[in-house]
Amino acid sequence: MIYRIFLLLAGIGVTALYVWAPGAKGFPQEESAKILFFHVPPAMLCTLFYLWGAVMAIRYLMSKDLRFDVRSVAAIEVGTLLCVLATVTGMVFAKVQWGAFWEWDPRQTSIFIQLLIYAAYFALRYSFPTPVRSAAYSSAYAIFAALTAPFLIFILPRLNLWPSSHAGANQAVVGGGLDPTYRTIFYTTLVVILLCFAWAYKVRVREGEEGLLKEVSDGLATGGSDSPDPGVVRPVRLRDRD
Amino acid sequence: MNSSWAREVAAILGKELRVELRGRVGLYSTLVFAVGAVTALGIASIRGEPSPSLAAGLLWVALLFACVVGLARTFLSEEEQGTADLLRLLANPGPVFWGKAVFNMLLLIAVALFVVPLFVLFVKVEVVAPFLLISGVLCGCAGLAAVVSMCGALASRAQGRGLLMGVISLPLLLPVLAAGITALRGAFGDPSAESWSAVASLGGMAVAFSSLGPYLYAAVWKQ
Amino acid sequence: MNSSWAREVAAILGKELRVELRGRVGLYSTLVFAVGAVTALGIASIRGEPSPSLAAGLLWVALLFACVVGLARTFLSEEEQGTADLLRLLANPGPVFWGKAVFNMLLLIAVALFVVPLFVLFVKVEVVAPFLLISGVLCGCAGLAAVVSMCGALASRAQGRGLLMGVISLPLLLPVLAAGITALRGAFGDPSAESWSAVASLGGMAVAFSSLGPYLYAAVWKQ
Amino acid sequence: MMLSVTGLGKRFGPRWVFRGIEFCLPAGEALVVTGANGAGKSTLLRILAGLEVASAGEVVHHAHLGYVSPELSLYSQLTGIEHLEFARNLRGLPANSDETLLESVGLSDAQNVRVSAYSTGMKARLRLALAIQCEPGILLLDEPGASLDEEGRSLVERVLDEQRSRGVVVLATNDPAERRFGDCELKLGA
Amino acid sequence: MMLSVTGLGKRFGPRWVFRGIEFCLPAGEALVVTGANGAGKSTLLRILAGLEVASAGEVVHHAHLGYVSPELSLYSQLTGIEHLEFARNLRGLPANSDETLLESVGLSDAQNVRVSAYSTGMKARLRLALAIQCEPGILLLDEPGASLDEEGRSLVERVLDEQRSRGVVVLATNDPAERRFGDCELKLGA
Ligand code: HEM
Ligand SMILES: Nc1ncnc2c1ncn2[C@@H]1O[C@H](COP(=O)(O)OP(=O)(O)OP(=O)(O)O)[C@@H](O)[C@H]1O
Ligand SMILES: Nc1ncnc2c1ncn2[C@@H]1O[C@H](COP(=O)(O)OP(=O)(O)OP(=O)(O)O)[C@@H](O)[C@H]1O
Ligand SMILES: [Mg+2]
Ligand SMILES: [Mg+2]
Repeated sequence: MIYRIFLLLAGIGVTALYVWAPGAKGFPQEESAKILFFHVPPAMLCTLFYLWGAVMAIRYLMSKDLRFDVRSVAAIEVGTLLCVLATVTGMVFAKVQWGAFWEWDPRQTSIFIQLLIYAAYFALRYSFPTPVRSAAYSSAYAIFAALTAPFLIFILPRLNLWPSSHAGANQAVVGGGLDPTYRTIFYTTLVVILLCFAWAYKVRVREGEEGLLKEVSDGLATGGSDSPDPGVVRPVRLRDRD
Repeated sequence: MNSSWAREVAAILGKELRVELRGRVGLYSTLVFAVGAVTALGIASIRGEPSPSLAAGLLWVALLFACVVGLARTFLSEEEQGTADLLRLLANPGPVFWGKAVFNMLLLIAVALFVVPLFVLFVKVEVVAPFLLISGVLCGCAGLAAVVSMCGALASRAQGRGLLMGVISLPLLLPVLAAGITALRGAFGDPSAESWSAVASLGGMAVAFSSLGPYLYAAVWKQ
Repeated sequence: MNSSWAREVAAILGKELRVELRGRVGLYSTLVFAVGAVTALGIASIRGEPSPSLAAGLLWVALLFACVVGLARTFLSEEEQGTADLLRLLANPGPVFWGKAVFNMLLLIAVALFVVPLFVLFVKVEVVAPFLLISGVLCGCAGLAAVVSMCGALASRAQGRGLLMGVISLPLLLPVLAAGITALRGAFGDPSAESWSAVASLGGMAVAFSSLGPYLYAAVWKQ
Repeated sequence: MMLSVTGLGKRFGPRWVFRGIEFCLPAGEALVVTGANGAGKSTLLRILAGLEVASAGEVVHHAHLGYVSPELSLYSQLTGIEHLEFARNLRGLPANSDETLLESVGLSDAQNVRVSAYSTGMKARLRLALAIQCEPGILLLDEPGASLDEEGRSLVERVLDEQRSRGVVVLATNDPAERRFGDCELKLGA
Repeated sequence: MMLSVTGLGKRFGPRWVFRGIEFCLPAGEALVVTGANGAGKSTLLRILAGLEVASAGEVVHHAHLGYVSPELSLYSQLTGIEHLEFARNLRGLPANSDETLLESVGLSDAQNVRVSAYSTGMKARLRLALAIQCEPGILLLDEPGASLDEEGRSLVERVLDEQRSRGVVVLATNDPAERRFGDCELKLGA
């Protein structure tokens, strides 16, 4: 409850800041560049959630405890939500600032590849007949997918594959081009968005664990839907040992 | 990486080669696709020679699709023929993964040996840095084969594995594709490309993917 | 083409759809697959916008790719899983060929439905003749699916399958690809292309191959 | 105690195929598993072989395993001798015995024939050869006699006798005649 | 005369598996084919079923065929009832009898389970159902009893009795107990 009130207040606060904040300097269109608050934090956070998903996948594979698998899917679902958010706000941003929705800018490309990689994750996940196998295979995939993240984030943009329009923008934000108030607002939004999505993650995990309990009580806790526990079954001796 | 490990990898590799030599389905389906694609691109680029970077892109697209078409078989057909159980009884996951990944690399390199000269001939690009071309193609093929092997291993026990194989491997191959293109841009005469660092990162990807592969395969081996 | 024939084709087609696209993920997988393929093309052609004719070539390479992925499933996996005997006991070769060819066509058209708009968006070609584009893609898909099905059908029965498939499929594939490229060149704004006659010849090839297919398949059916 | 099983259970979805199975097999003993079609005999053997994961309970042993089942496919493009060579390399056994092994299961004429040209019974013999190649402490036989001729069935009997001197046997069968091979019987689905 | 065979021979490469086989089966008769593993029983039945081409001689009949063999694979992704539906549509039979047919082979519980989850015996039953679905004049049974339980073997016996009133049976077997089903016996490779 307290958590939700906090979220509500924080939301109001951020909206207020967003309305009152001055336009961002260093961008072609300063006023509309305020979408920055909803573009950069999701873009940064989605990788965080994906990595968390991979960590949980590793723990699942080591422990074979389905609760970790639930956490892994939850993190990847939330990460995908953030990734979609970053891509969509980015597209709007790009239309306003650069004049076209899609340019194959390195950042655009890499986030889109990431989105596709995790879209494929869901196709894989729902292609197995049993939950245990599905958990094992999709965990392995999640780890493999996370391994591509460093290449996508750090190496690809540095290969000078394409001329990047993001470079100037990056300079404006990370290189300290923003004035101090702006930076405060920016980091506040970052934290608020993180908390929002952490909450979504928590909800998703709780729901998933309830599902697990139901699945287990189908068989284990209630003794199977179609048979009472027969007790111990032992072989009968056919002949004495000689 | 002791001697028993090497012996097991060799046994798997030998089996794959034998089976392939008797049916040659993998080699020919990869080759037919790659040659078909390159010829189509050759026909398409008769008017107006493509720029170095476009040429690099075309070559990689052909190789990328070809390996998705041909290389998944090593893992998928084991499940389809039902021999996966026999393998699980006899072998360990690490050597199986490596044996098959190495086989895939060899197959892809054989295809590339055929297709790259054909491409250079058909699409009329100029190779200014042959050594760069060769090392770029080799490292790229290794990267592609590593990713496709991993995806084949993951998709092999799923339903609708054929399409799923394409679904999960295409996105994961895209980083390899992007680096591969940069590597070949330099080879085809675009001075602005940082080709050698692209070759290095291709090599890095190949090493990273193929060293993680056995562990992941081991984790799903007996599920 | 009487009613029993249609019923048999429908039975084969239904089985194919069930086996391959069973469950919730079938359509979703097709979508992700298509987006993946187009992204590969987009990345390949980032620098240097491709000419109309190259764009046409790229699009056909992607469609050929989708087709070959489906082909392996429909004909080869019947042999690998050993269910070919059951099919031979129950069915006639004509309907089997048609059912599978139609499945390949449907799969290809489903992929094309996603691929073509995405391609236009991502690769930034200009469509000057939308109707030409649509009819070219449709006829081309039909032709491609017919050729690829025929090759798969022949190859599946051959001993040492691969070689035969390689030898027969290339000469059959290339004309279809060439005509397909010419058709789309016009759609993408190359005035010199005789696109409508290419569309016509694509349609002709589709009809020819898919009416020849059942006879060839019948000839190898019980060897 | 070569093979001990406690509280073993397996379910697919909500349905238990079997549960609460317990036994200890000392060396030299043979256990026969019987039950109607679909009772779970093969599933039990697959769990013992490590091909399937149990839903409850556990299996303890410290021995090499040999496993035979009519559902186990072979590589159709490889010959009999190539199968043994492949398995030998994977298992790290010394190189020599492939021919004698094939001869002992009656396949010496077919050693260079590809498995795709083997008859049902010849495949069953090759599976048997693969299973006993590593001189396993635990031999798991799923319907070993199905589709073998008289001579083949006596071969199975010989293999069983040999195995008793080496370790234990678990034999699942639908053939009433094969019950006599067991020292004790586990009836599933009763 | 339901099924007549004259001078039938089959060779793979230079080696004749069998040759000069002649018989005429009048309606109501059952022929048992016996012989050691690899003698050519299954090959003979495959030729009769039209799955293999004879190297010499010919087969004459004018009837629907039903064929059962442990080597016949099913579609692992389809359920039992989907198999029958698929076969029914291909054979052009009227729509109604799938459930009763499955029940008669004892698979009614598993009718909506995919074949990949069937046990060996359940698959054998489904194959039997597929073979008798079209009420064939000629029923070719290759080791029908292998991996069936007692109840399954009596099912085979019932099917055989029914078939005699409809046409002929050719039964290949390695199980001495199944010889009794035949009115005449063809011993291969002797
Ligand atoms: C479709 C369009 C776009 C997409 C998909 C996109 C994607 C991304 C991604 C993935 C990041 C995260 C980088 C990281 O975590 O290091 C990012 C950061 C950023 N983007 Fe975008 N972007 C788009 C358009 C734009 C536009 C038009 C602008 C402004 C002109 C912009 C400004 C920024 C800034 C300032 C950052 C933060 C810099 C950084 O952390 O490196 N983006 N974008
Ligand atoms: N992968 C699976 N998913 C769901 N159910 C399965 C699976 N594998 C087996 N079963 C079910 O488990 C039961 C036992 O199968 P199993 O193969 O162990 O039987 P069996 O005793 O060996 O029978 P048979 O005598 O026919 O060989 C069957 O009812 C089968 O339907
Ligand atoms: N495709 C083939 N190529 C070459 N030889 C073959 C082929 N198929 C079968 N054979 C050979 O023909 C012989 C007869 O095989 P078949 O399967 O008919 O035997 P069978 O009598 O049914 O034996 P079983 O009792 O083991 O089932 C075997 O020796 C086998 O090696
Ligand atoms: Mg069984
Ligand atoms: Mg036989």
